[in-house]
Formats: sequence, structure tokens, C-alpha cells
Amino acid sequence: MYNDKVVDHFTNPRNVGEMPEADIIGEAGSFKCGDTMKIYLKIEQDRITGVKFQTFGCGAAIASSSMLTEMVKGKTLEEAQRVTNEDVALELGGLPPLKMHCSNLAADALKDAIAKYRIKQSSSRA
Amino acid sequence: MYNDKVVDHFTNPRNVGEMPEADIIGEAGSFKCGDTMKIYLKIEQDRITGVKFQTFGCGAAIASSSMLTEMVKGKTLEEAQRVTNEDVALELGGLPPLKMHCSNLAADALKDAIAKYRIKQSSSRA
Amino acid sequence: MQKRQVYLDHGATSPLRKEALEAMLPFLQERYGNPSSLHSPGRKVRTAIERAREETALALGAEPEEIIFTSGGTEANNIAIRGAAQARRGKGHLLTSSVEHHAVLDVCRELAGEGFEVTLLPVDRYGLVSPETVARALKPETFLISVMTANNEVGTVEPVAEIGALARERGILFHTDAVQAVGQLPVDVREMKVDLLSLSAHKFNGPKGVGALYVRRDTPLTPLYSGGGQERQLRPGTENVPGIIGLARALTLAVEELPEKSRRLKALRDRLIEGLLAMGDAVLNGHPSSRLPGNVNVSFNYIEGEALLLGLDLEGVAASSGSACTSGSLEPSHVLMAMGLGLQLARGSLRLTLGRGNSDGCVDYVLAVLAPLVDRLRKMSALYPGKQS
Amino acid sequence: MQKRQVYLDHGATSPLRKEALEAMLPFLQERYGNPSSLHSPGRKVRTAIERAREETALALGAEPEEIIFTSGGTEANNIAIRGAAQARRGKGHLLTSSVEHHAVLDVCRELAGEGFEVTLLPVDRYGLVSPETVARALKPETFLISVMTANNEVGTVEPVAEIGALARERGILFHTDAVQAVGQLPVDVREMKVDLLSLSAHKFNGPKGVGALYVRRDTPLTPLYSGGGQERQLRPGTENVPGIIGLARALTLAVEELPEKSRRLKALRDRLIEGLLAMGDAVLNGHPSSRLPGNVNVSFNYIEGEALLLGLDLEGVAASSGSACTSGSLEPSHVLMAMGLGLQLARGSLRLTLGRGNSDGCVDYVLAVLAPLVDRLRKMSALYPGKQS
Ligand SMILES: Cc1ncc(COP(=O)(O)O)c(C=O)c1O
Ligand SMILES: Cc1ncc(COP(=O)(O)O)c(C=O)c1O
Repeated sequence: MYNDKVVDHFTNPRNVGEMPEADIIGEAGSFKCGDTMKIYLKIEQDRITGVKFQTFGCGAAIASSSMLTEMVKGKTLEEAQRVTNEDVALELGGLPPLKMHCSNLAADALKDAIAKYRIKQSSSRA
Repeated sequence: MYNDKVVDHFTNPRNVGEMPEADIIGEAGSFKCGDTMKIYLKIEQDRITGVKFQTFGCGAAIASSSMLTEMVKGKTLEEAQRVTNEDVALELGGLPPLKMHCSNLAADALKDAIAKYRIKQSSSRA
Repeated sequence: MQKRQVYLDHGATSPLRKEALEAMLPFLQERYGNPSSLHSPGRKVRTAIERAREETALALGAEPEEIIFTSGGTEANNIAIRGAAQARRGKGHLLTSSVEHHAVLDVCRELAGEGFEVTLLPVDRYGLVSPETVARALKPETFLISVMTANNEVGTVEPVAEIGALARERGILFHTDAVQAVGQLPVDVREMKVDLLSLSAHKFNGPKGVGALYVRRDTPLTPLYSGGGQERQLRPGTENVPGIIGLARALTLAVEELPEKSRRLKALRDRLIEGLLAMGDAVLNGHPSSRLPGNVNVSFNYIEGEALLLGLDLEGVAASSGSACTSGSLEPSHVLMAMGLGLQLARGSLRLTLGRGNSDGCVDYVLAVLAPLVDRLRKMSALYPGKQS
Repeated sequence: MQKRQVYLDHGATSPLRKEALEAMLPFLQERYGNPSSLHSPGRKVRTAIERAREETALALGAEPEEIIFTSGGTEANNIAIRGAAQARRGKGHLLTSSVEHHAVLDVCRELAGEGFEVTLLPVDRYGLVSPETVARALKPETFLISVMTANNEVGTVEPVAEIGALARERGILFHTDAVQAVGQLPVDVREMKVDLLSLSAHKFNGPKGVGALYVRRDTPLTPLYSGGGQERQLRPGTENVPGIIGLARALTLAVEELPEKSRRLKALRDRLIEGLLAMGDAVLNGHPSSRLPGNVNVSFNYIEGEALLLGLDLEGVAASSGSACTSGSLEPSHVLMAMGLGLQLARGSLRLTLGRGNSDGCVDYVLAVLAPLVDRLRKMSALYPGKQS
């Protein structure tokens, strides 16, 4: 079902856990299937310097979460925002067609975090 | 499908063949399935002293023909006439249900022969 | 701890037992005649099939003429329900439970689309259909009740004999999908008062691709397929000869061994349930006592079932889940939802189904690998509030 | 002459070949997972099934997604014809030949009863359906043509590619029952321009109880059974895994060996036909050249077929007949009657179908035992006018 890379990210997910010192926390949930993800970002000068996640979801959701955190670490917010769920799936070496929707979760949570961060920034600047 | 006795009467039918010296020839045919039998009787003082048959038909038809000829040999016409297709089937140790109709042929041909013989007798007496 | 291969998915399918394979082998080799052929190689095979039919009937308390062999449980259910519906002149009302297998539920749904009235009976939190609910749902035009003998997901054993009695009293046909029950529970068609009963060989250590339908004498049933006259025209086509022979052998042995097997599985089951619930924040799904001897179904809060399943698979344990993600659909198990489980618990269900090959060692192993897995998945769960203390 | 066992009924069923059994055995033993299960024992079986699907597709010139596995030829025919009819909104017109197998003819007859218009195409004395007759029978509301690739009784090979071309041109679905053809003739779904093609494994030395239906991409087809989503929902139910593996293996080998086998069988066939006709008062049924390599069908005047069959059986020869009495019905073969044979000749037909295991010795043996049998049965026949000289 899942390739070795997906299984590896499921079994040994990178950047898993809470991050009390996070600058912002993004969330995403699939209303339909109930998957839920939290992403914690540490941001310095518009660059992601720290990232952690927590996910309730299937193997594909967990592996996608893990892979996304790896992909965006060190990226600017601009760059990170351009990461799509297809990119994540591709980087994982592919997901079963029926599981592609599970990879939305991670990209959505990240976008949520960045959006919240921008609002927070603009309100603190204002 | 057929028991050993049926198979024996099919493989080594008794009294098979024509009988040029027959006193009477009976015939029966199944209009529906096309089976046909001829029975040749030699009759002395209302008693069957000789019998032969020819049959076009399946294994059950052939075996029934053979068995019937054995059963009626030496019988009076009165007695012979009472032989039914069930008697023949019974004497053969049974026939498959779907094949019971095939045993009609022999009893019918015999009845035809006896009827013809009686007509011939009464007309020659008259 | 050494990695093992532990198969705990007997509810999905079970290994073909040696005795059944041995009985099948001659029919996969020299005894290849077509049972419809008149010649002796054919007739010998016909005899073997009719003997298998007698064995099957005997194991169920039926008469041989009441057994028709099918290509599995799905086909048996389709022939039973659609066949009974089509044998009616005009439409009518049928009722079934909301926890049936798709092979029953979907047929009923399609019949509804074709103009039949269909009542989906609710179940209680254990998945039980109550005979009173059945009785209340009946209408003058009810012609068929279909309630499964035991549920495939949560193992709940339904009160089929009571439902059968009330159907029989009223002259309503009663079908039961006994695919999960046969080989795990005593199944007697007379005691259950059923008119139609489905079974599938691969669930009781028989071969895949063969099943049977019990059709009580004089039950009106319209065949769904046309062709040769095989299986009293209810299931035409050249018979799956080795399959039928294997089914009968496996069934006969399963019934013989039932009391002993049932006792053994129940002990394993109860120990497994206890161990799972001890992990905390877990609930047992299905009835605590009116339950298949081999069925364990537990929901772990904060964890998604497919993730559990995958984690177990990596440790060599074969299991199953009512998680939506295991089926590729978005909805989790209709059975768990019908029982009133919340979405999250329904998604966190894990089904472990025990069978012939399982031992105490299997239970120990699963519990040992599952505990850290649950812990790990909980810790990474976005929903986990942290260890309650 | 020593008594032998000679199987000459490969048209009814054929022995499972060793290679197919060997391919099946792991799936009858350790590889028992359910292909729908997510765990690795299940996934491994899924992979094997999908490989079998690819092999099957390759052997027919199809794509893997175009193959669905069934429980045999009868089911494939039913799904194809009834499925296509039910996928239509409203009724319409379909046509089929008068020499089809019952699994096609009876479905069409039932559809006729349900309001579809059905044309039964006549055949010539050889059992051939002419493309012109098909063309003439078409109507604006014709949606389906079903004509078999080769006839099971008389072996006549129909001009399916021509019929396919004319159907394709007009956008009419074309189904062919290729149950007898696959493994004896080259079968390529693209060349034949078919939308639906049925086959059954036990006719080409595969296992009984498994078949396949080729469904051309985008062919509208309503499933007849509901349940799990297996086989693209067209044939739900746990797969007959060993059967599918055996089918693919047997098919692949049959296609590989086809040219050589065909040449060999044709030589045996022609020698057998010659020997039979030499017995006098006998006619060949079916087309003299457009004929299955393994099919011999001869009618002996003045003799009933079942009697021949029984006589041969007692000598160890397994054969078949179009006689009414072999089927327990009163009517002889609808195929022979449609070809215009008289009742008597139709009842005197003998079918000998050659296959892998047959050799020159078999032909010699049959001819040797048949000559005295024919002689004996003729002599006792009430219809025999005596030896013509
Ligand atoms: C309760 C129940 N009914 C029907 C079926 C279908 O049986 P099969 O897959 O053999 O067609 C199953 C098994 O999948 C089942 O558990
Ligand atoms: C032409 C033809 N179609 C269909 C069938 C039915 O196949 P099966 O018996 O495998 O269902 C047969 C064989 O009996 C056949 O010869």
C-alpha cells in the first residue's frame, strides 16, 4: 500500500510533538473524515527556524505531516507557502490515489499557521 | 447413472433382432422424443413362445426393451398384457427418474402387438 | 522481543485447512470430469458433489435438496434477497438491520430504488437488533426480514431464533447472513426458523470463492442468472467442484470441533480484551457477552484506526479496522456509527479476530507490540489532551 | 484390444494443468490473505491478483482495467448481457444467434419477457451466422449483438470480427461468448472489435469455478450483484484467489502453445472425422473448415446418441451427445435443430472434443471401439433398413 519512504515517515515521524515556545500554531481538520493536525512554527525574520506537529489521522496523514515539516524547515514563509499537497506526496515518493486527500491536511495546517502569523504581525505592527 | 443390470441389458440385450416367422409385429414410438421400437411375437395358443425386438432409443429404451422381452417370454397374452412400464423398470432394478418415460416404449409396443393379434384372430375367426 | 507473524484477521478470511485441501486435491487433479456429463468420469464427480451437499446439509440441520452452492457469501446474499423480492408479484416491504454487511445492505438499498419499501432497523449501543423492534416495524405487506446471525465487525450475535419465530408465525420469509457465524456458533436452520441462510467457506478455513445458500423447501426464489440447470437453476454454471468439496470438508470439521474451539477462542478473546482495555482510554465495541468467540473490537481514543493497523502490520500483526481510511471512503464503519459511536471513536476502532492457529503466545505478542504503538500514536495525536493522572 | 481411459470431452471440461495447479498451491496454503485487507498478507495477495489480471489482459490484447474475474462463463455471459440491458434507460432491441449456449440464450429469453425486443438470428446448415443476416436484422433501437466466437456443440467458428466491425460502425455493443474459443483459437479483443467477451478457465486446462469478462473501457454495464467493491463493483465478493491465479497461468500457457496445439489437434480431428464418416451413414455436423481444432461432431443415422455415449463409456471413452436423452429433456440439441437437422440425425449426434492429453493412440482406440458399437446398435435399431450394398 505505502512505499518505504511513507512507512519510514510513519514509523519515525520527524519533528513530532508540541512546541511550547512556538510563535504560531496552525490547525487543519478534515470535517468529513475527521483527520486533525496541529503545526507549531518558530519563525525568525520570516523564516521557519523550528517546526513541530501533532496529527490524528491515518498513516498517510502522519507521513505527510512529517514530510511537510521536513520540507519547510529553513524556508522563508513565502517559499513555504508555495508547498502544495502534491509536492508533499511527490516528495514521499507517491501516495495511493485514495489517500491523496490525506496529504491536504499538512499543507492546509501550514497555510493556516502562516495566515495567522501574518495577521498577528500586521496587528502588532498596527 | 444406470445400474449394472440396466447396463447389462444394454450391452447384451436379450432377444434382439428381426423375426421373419413372427405371428405379429407390434410397434411403438414416442412422437416427442423419437424413440421407436418393434416387437416380434411368436404366439401359440395365446401364449408367447417367441419374442424379438428392435429399438431405436437411448440406453434406458434398449434395456427396457430387452428386459420386457425376457419378462413376457412364455407368458399368456392375458398375463403379458398386464406388464407395465413400472414393472419393467422395477425388474431392471430401477431407472433414473428422468428416464422413466423411456420404459414406456416397450410396454406400449407389446400392447400394440397383442391388440393387433387379437384383431387378426377375430377377423380370421369371423 | 522477536518479530513474529501473527494473523488476527480471521473475520476477513482464514487459512484453508489441510484436511480441506487434501479433500480438494483429487478434484484439482485426476477427477476433473464435469458433473453434468453422462460418462463415468462425470458421474463420479456428480456423486462427490451430492455427498458434499449431504454433508453440508447435515452440518446445518437441513436436507440436501435445501442446499445450493454459490461462489461465496456475497452471491448467496444477493440470490436470497433479490431472488425473494423478484419472486413476488409486485413490490412489498422488507426489513433489515442497519449493521448488515454491504452484500445485504446494498441489495436492499437497490431494491428500495426499484420501488420496494425497505426499513432499516436500528440497533442498540451493542449492535443488537431487538425482536420487539422487528415486530413493531412489520407491515401487512412485509414479505422478508433479513438479519445477520453475527456481525462481522463487532461480533455481536443477534437474536435470530426469536426473529425467526416471529417471522414464521406471520408467514414472512426470514433470511440470515450467517457468514461470520458458521464455524463459530452452532447453526441449525430448524432451530433458527430461517428460510434462507448464507455462508461462505473461506470464513471457516475452507476455500475462497465458494459458499452456500440454504433454501428452505418451497421458498419462492427467482434465479438471478440463467444458463444450465445446475443447482436447481438457482445458480447455473459449471460447478466449482474442488471448492464445493473443500467447503463441505471444512464445514464438517468446523462443526465437529466447535465446542472445543469456541471454548479456546473465548478464553483468548477475553484475555485480549482485558489487555487492550488496560491500555486506558479504550472501549470495547459490540456486546460484552452475546459475542462471537473470536471477535475483539476495541476503539482507542485519540488514535486513528488505520495508523494502528499500519503500526501493527509493521510488527507482523495482521488486523483490521472500522476506520474510514482503511476503506478509502470518507465515512467510517456504518456499523459503529449505527451503534452510536462518535466519529472519533469510530475511527479509532481496531478489530482483532481470532482463529484456529492462534494461541496464548499470539495474544501476548499483540499486547506487547500494541502498548508502545498506542502510546506513540497518542503522543503525536493532535487530539490527545495528555496523560490523565 | 486392451481397455483404456480416453477422455474426449474437452468441450465439457478439461483437466487442470500441472503448471496452473502449481501456481495455485501457494494460494491454497500460506498465501491466504484477503486481497481487500490492508495488512501485508492481504497486500501480497492483491499484488498477485493484479499480476494475474495483467497476464489475462495481455493474452487477450486488452488492458488490465478491462478484465473482471467472475465465477465462470455463465456468470460472465449473464453480467455482460443483462448488465448491458439494465444499463440502458428503457427497453430496446438486442440480437443473438439461435445456436448460442443456454447461458446467453436464456438471458435473452428472459429479457424478452421483461419487454426487450429480441431477435434470434438463424444459421445456415453449418451453424454459421452471416454478417449480412446480422446487418439486416438491425433496427434503430438495437443496442446489443451477442454472437459466440465458436459453437460448443458443433465447433463452428463464427465470423465475429466482421460482426464486430459492423456493430462498432453503428455504435452498437457487441458481446461474444468466447468460452469455447479461448485456448483453441487466437482471440484478440481489438481485432474482434468486441466490447464484451466471456471466457471460462476450465475449458482451457484452468480450474473450474472461475472465468473472466472483458469489458471494453467505457462500456455501460450495470452490476447484477451488490456488496463489496471488488472487480470494479461488477463482481463483488471475496475473490476466488487460487482460481484467478490458475486462470491466468493456464491462459498464458494456452496462448503460448496455441499454434503448435492447434496444428496437432487439427490433424487428430481430421483423422477422427475421416474414420467416423468411413463407418457409413454418418454426417459431419458443423462447418468442415471454419471449425474448432478440437471439435468433432458426427451424426450416425439409425442410432440414438445416448446409446452411443453409453456404449463408449463402457469402453472407457468419455464423449458427449446432442441427444435429448442425455439432457433428460425431450428436445434434442437446439443447435442441431437450428441447423436444420432432422430429429433422427439430431438424436444420433456424437461429440468428441480433443484436448491436450489426446494422441494418435486415442483416435485409433475410439475408432476401434466405435465401429462394432455402431454396427451392433444399427442392427438392433427399429429404424435400420439393413446394410445398403
Ligand atoms: C457478514 C458477512 N456477509 C457477507 C460476506 C461476504 O462474503 P464473501 O466475501 O465470501 O462473498 C462477509 C465477508 O466478507 C461477511 O462478513
Ligand atoms: C459456449 C459456452 N458458453 C458458456 C459456457 C458456460 O461456462 P461455465 O460452465 O464455466 O459457466 C459454456 C460451457 O459450458 C460454453 O460452452
